[in-house]
Amino acid sequence: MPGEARGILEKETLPPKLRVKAMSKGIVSKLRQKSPWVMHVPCGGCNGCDIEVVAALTPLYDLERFGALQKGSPRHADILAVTGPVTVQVKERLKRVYALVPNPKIVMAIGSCAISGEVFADGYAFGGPLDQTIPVDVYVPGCPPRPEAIIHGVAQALTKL
Amino acid sequence: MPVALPIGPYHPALKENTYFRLEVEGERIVNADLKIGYNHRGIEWLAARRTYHQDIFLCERVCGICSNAHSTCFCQTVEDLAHIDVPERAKYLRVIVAEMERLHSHFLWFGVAMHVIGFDTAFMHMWKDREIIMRMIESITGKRVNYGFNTIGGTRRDFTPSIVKSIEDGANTIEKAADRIRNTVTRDSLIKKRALDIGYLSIEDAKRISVVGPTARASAVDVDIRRDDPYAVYSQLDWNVIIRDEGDVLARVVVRLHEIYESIRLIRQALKSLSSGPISTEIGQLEFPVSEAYDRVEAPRGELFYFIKSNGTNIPERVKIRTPSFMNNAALTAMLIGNSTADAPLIIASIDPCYSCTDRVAIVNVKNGETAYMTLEELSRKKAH
Amino acid sequence: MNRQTILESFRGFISPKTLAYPRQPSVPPDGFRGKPELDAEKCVGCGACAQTCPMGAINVTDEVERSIRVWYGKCSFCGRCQDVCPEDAISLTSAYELAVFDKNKAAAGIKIEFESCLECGKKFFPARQLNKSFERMEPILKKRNVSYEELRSLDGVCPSCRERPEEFSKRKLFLLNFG
Amino acid sequence: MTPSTISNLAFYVLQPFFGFIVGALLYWVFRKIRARLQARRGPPWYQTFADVTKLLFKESITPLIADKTIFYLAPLLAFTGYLVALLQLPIGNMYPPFAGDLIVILIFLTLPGVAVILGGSGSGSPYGAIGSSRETALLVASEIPFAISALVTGIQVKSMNILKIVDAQNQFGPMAFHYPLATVAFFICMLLKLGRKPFDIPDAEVEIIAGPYTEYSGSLLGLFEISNALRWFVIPAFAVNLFFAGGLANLFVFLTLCLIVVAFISFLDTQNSRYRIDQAFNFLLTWATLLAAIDLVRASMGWVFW
Repeated sequence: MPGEARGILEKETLPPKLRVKAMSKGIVSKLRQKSPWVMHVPCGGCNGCDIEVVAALTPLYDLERFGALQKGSPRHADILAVTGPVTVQVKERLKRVYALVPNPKIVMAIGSCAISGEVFADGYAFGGPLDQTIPVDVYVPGCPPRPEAIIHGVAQALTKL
Repeated sequence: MPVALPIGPYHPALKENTYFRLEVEGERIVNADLKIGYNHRGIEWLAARRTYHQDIFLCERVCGICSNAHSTCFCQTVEDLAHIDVPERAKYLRVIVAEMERLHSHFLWFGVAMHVIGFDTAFMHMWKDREIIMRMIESITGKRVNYGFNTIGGTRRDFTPSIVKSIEDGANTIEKAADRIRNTVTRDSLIKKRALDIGYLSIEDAKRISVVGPTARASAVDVDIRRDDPYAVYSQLDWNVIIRDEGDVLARVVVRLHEIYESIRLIRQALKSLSSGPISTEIGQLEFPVSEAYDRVEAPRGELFYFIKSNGTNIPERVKIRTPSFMNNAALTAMLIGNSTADAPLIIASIDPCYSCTDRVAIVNVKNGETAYMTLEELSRKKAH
Repeated sequence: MNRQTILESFRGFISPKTLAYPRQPSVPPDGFRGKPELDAEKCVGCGACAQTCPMGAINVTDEVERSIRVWYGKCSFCGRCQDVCPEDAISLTSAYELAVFDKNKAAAGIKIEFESCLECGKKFFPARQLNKSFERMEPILKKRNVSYEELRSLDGVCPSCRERPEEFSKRKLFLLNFG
Repeated sequence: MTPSTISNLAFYVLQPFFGFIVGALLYWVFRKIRARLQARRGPPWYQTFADVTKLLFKESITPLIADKTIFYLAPLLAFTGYLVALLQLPIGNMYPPFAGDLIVILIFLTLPGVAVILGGSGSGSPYGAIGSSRETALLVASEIPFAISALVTGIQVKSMNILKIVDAQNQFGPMAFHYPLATVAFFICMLLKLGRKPFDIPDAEVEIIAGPYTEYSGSLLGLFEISNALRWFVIPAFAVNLFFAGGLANLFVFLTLCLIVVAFISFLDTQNSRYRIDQAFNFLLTWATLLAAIDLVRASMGWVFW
């Protein structure tokens, strides 16, 4: 969105009203990037990614530096951090959680399980990769990714807001 | 009129998804029910379709927190099955890494418990100290979580002298961090107020439900696989089993606290008597007789059980896993009734539940694609038959 | 409230423990298992890594060349591929920042050239693996007094050509001599 | 229009903005100090503004089962409560045109609590309902010590006008020295009014997600965030006016005192774990009320010792 807004701004032919609109859009998306509220959605993983996501909030990594807060309610979330292979049981519930999140929203697939199912991919209980259930914006491979890699992933995700 | 209050499947107190149905009258819980299965991934089914060496990494991913216990237990079972001797040094290395894992798991648990009663500062401080252990584990095994340290016949990595030195130094730092936890937990009046006489589990109930690990030891059940069925080199080391008889949440806190000190003691002793030698037995072609084997390991949460049946090929016929949380979860219903809803998350957290471990007990009808999940009651009835 | 936490808090107030991660790189310790990378110079294309990978993250596909692809989206960074690789061509580096927008881009791949069949000219087998196996066999060949060229002329033939009667008899003769 | 009308109008227009900006910064100070006490670095200074802007421009979802009127009214009510209280408070040397009455301010500070109860129960979520019931219990328990400790000052100067209370303190010294017990009781209630530990029971994340706010999203939540920023100015300002002589009629001293109050609150917040609802209820109705009541008796009997 910022790039798009900048693109509009460069066109001098735009009427002033639209120009102001585009500028405010740019500012809003800038501020959006400064306040990502994350909701962590465990989807049946082995717990490894879950504890690394929590570790990213703790003093050594401190996601709050970037304005990120962990939120319990999907209504407050901007970023859904999904971990684990989406099991058959969780699939429908994940879709419901995704629908609860107001727009604009970002989905991060954290860990190889969420991306491809990893070791569980052949199993009967595997509900398909995450991007077949809900649209995914950023993939963070790792089993589990280090907290630094998760921070890197969040930084990547923010450019999409 | 009791009102049903759901906790889960997504709930901030639960780092994983499960579903508690609490029937409450006002704030008091009159009935509790537990639905598990959201984490069911069919690991036992998958394990019977992979080679033994691939299964090590599958079993590690049963649970990310006690992954090393899982891989140790699996490897020991396979070693029993194929009659492989493990070198002495590998046994010591396994003990050291297992105890490091117990340390990080207990630190993690303390942090989560503090978070649950709302003491976020203590949570942050404990997780800050936990990172020391995580860094050590990372330098030893190459990964922070799911270490991939064990292999059939030994371990995959050796300790260099510099690592041994760093563990020795790290043990002192961790001991200081454990002192801090002790001072925080035992001297804070609010923590005592929240944890004392909450989630009581009597010794009779504990034995009837057969809970394991720190949960059992906090209810005066004297059980520890490291002593009762010694594996690796635990029988050669000097340490104590911590028992408390109060049976409430505070007792579980105290048991875990003292286990931290015992783990540090074990690590120091193991480092001292670390003999030189190979770290794994060279196995060319694995030969598996058609037989069965089982093994038990004391994971941070309690007794972990593996059973493997081989059919002579390099793929196991059946792998059965019984995780500690599976037993401990059953005790939750007994613990929750009579307490306040505000205490429910703390009580749930007090057994250190691990649903990724637990959820392999689904009954699945593969033919018509229907998945039916049994409640614990049905399951226990079925087992009784 | 307790004294320990208050003390600890003030210690933290004066010196926060947070890493300056995005500004300064955070270097993992030695022996860290990060992104696996293939060395196109060393790889012979045997596919042992793909065989042993517990996750199935390594794919081997044969077309005009053999392509070996590691997909980080399925990798568990266990390092089994590194353990079994006979040529040390795959190694786990210390890179861990792998976040991508397109999951298929989180991959590394190399192509291994095929050797042409001596008879029909069809490309059939990774050239380097063939040469490597001849190299490994050299001491045995010397012991048995078999010339390198002889073996080469036999094994440089694609499977479909080998089924031709004259090739078959040639091989049979060779094996008899070889013992 | 007379010059005083214009300046009054300007005051009413500018004061909310001033209050929001200072409140947002004070809220940031709280978050920063909390982070630092937890050995972290904490958010940058513009964090509250970013949060509010983001929420205002985000999609707002109304749950189908929610009672629409109540659901939309609640954030407005909370905002109004703080806004009206703000417009009646003297800020250092900026005296409001309509001098506030202590009881009116107390009533308007109750309004946000009522709004949260309404919003929570109107949202149709079980977590919201439980959060509301907890908020109700706390509101009932906290109003007594909060009102008593505030009224102590009014009884001392024999006027309920907040300007008179401030002026009297400028002559006789801050109330905190005369009535330390009431000050302590007021601080305890302030923790509750600011939703901090150990009284953050209505929106205890690990127990009931976000409590009454669970179903709110987008601009409605943004409105709650704005009132939250306002409350981080109004309540410390109220405390400074009542117990710390209103900053000696000096804007700079006033704001510094607000900052100190916020820093102290942040410290208390980080050093406590959460009470259970019954424990909080008992604590407020026994200890806090007792402390406030002792000073109330002293004030009404005229027993001022120094």
